[in-house]
Amino acid sequence: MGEVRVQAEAFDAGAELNRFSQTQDGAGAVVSFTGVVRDVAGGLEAMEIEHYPGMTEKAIAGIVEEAQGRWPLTGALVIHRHGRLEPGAQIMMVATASAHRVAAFEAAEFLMDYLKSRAPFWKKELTREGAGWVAAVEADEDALKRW
Amino acid sequence: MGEVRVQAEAFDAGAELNRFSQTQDGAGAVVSFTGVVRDVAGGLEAMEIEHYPGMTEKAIAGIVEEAQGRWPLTGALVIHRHGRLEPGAQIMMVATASAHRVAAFEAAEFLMDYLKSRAPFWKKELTREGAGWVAAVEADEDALKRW
Amino acid sequence: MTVDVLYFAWVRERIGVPKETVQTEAATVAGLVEELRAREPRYAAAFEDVSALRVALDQELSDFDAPLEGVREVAFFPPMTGG
Amino acid sequence: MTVDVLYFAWVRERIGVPKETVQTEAATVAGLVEELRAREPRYAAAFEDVSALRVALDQELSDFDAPLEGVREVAFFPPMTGG
Repeated sequence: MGEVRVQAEAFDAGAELNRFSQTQDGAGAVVSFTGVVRDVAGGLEAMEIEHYPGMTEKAIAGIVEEAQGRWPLTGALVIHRHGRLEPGAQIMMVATASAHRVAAFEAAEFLMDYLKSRAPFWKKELTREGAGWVAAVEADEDALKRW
Repeated sequence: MGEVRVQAEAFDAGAELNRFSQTQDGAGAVVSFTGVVRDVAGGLEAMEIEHYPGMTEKAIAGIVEEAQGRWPLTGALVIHRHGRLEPGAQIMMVATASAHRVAAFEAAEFLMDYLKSRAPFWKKELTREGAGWVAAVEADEDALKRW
Repeated sequence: MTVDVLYFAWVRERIGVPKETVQTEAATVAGLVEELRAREPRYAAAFEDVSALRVALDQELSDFDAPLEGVREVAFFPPMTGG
Repeated sequence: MTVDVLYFAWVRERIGVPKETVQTEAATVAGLVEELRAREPRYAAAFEDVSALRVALDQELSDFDAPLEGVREVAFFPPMTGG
């Protein structure tokens, strides 16, 4: 019911959404989220995403299982890339499906909030001026209190 | 920035999501919602969706404009079908994009809540036993109070 | 004055036509509803409980107290069920 | 006892290796951190402020008070920034 993929390769969000939707019997609502590399300050050459092989898959599977316990989902999908990504590239996506829209929306937001702060990924920004690790944002940690 | 389509024809949610995402400069977050015809009680042969040509497009455009005023969106897309739809068919989709995930999620939920109760569509269920109009649900009207 | 009156969903089914042109002296939507109700039983049936109905004037949601002056198109329908 | 110690992100960069095997007598994660800090300045730099760090034991998030007994893999890293 839950599918987790951690990969260096690009993915096709639209194709993944269609494939996911087609397997969700009884779902009336499908929600997707796609995260994209943004060049916030200007001058970003690439984002490098490091992760903890082995733990990453387990941590995400645990978050997906938690979501499935909280909401009556027909399924959930998480794809997260690692390695070097250029501005505009898709970093990750989440899809959730449920009989009703509120459950699908809430579960997708829950997955995103937990992936931000509880899945072992670290982002490094490579700019013309040098490289720097992206600091965790307090608002992302605070977002977990909602659930 | 806002695109609204009211149509009888089926649409390809994945292809629409990809096309939409590719035009969202500066977006770090893209959220989509797809609504699917569910055979809740069993025996549903088709759903017939009636609408108010002319008003429908204007009402949805007004809802999209309201969302764009409330959240800093790079864009929003609404597709809504009318006519005869079989169980499993996609009725409608919404996509929103923004720099940040919270804005994209909230705007998508706002659009869905308003489309449910403020866009002039009416659903009729055709079953083996006969046909009946789907009644508006109080919870859907209540959902608007959140915004 | 003359207005186009549109009906949707079960209101349309009860009245039996999707659209008609109506000659009215009513000052408000509520007045127009009274005139229609008095016509025939199928109108009385459709407008039996206006709290179950919604109205749009020239394709904008409105209410039953609204004045009719200058309005070209009036639509009656049950609460919407989109999405 | 012997544990594999993994470092990620800037912790890895400060210490200079992604992984090493460490011989330790420490009873807790905090004890292990003390031993590492005492080794060399690069460790002292990486572990300067443990409130800025997170720890996983055998690939499960844990905390610095946790006992090390039976643990095979300890990982130190900054707060995660996924999504």
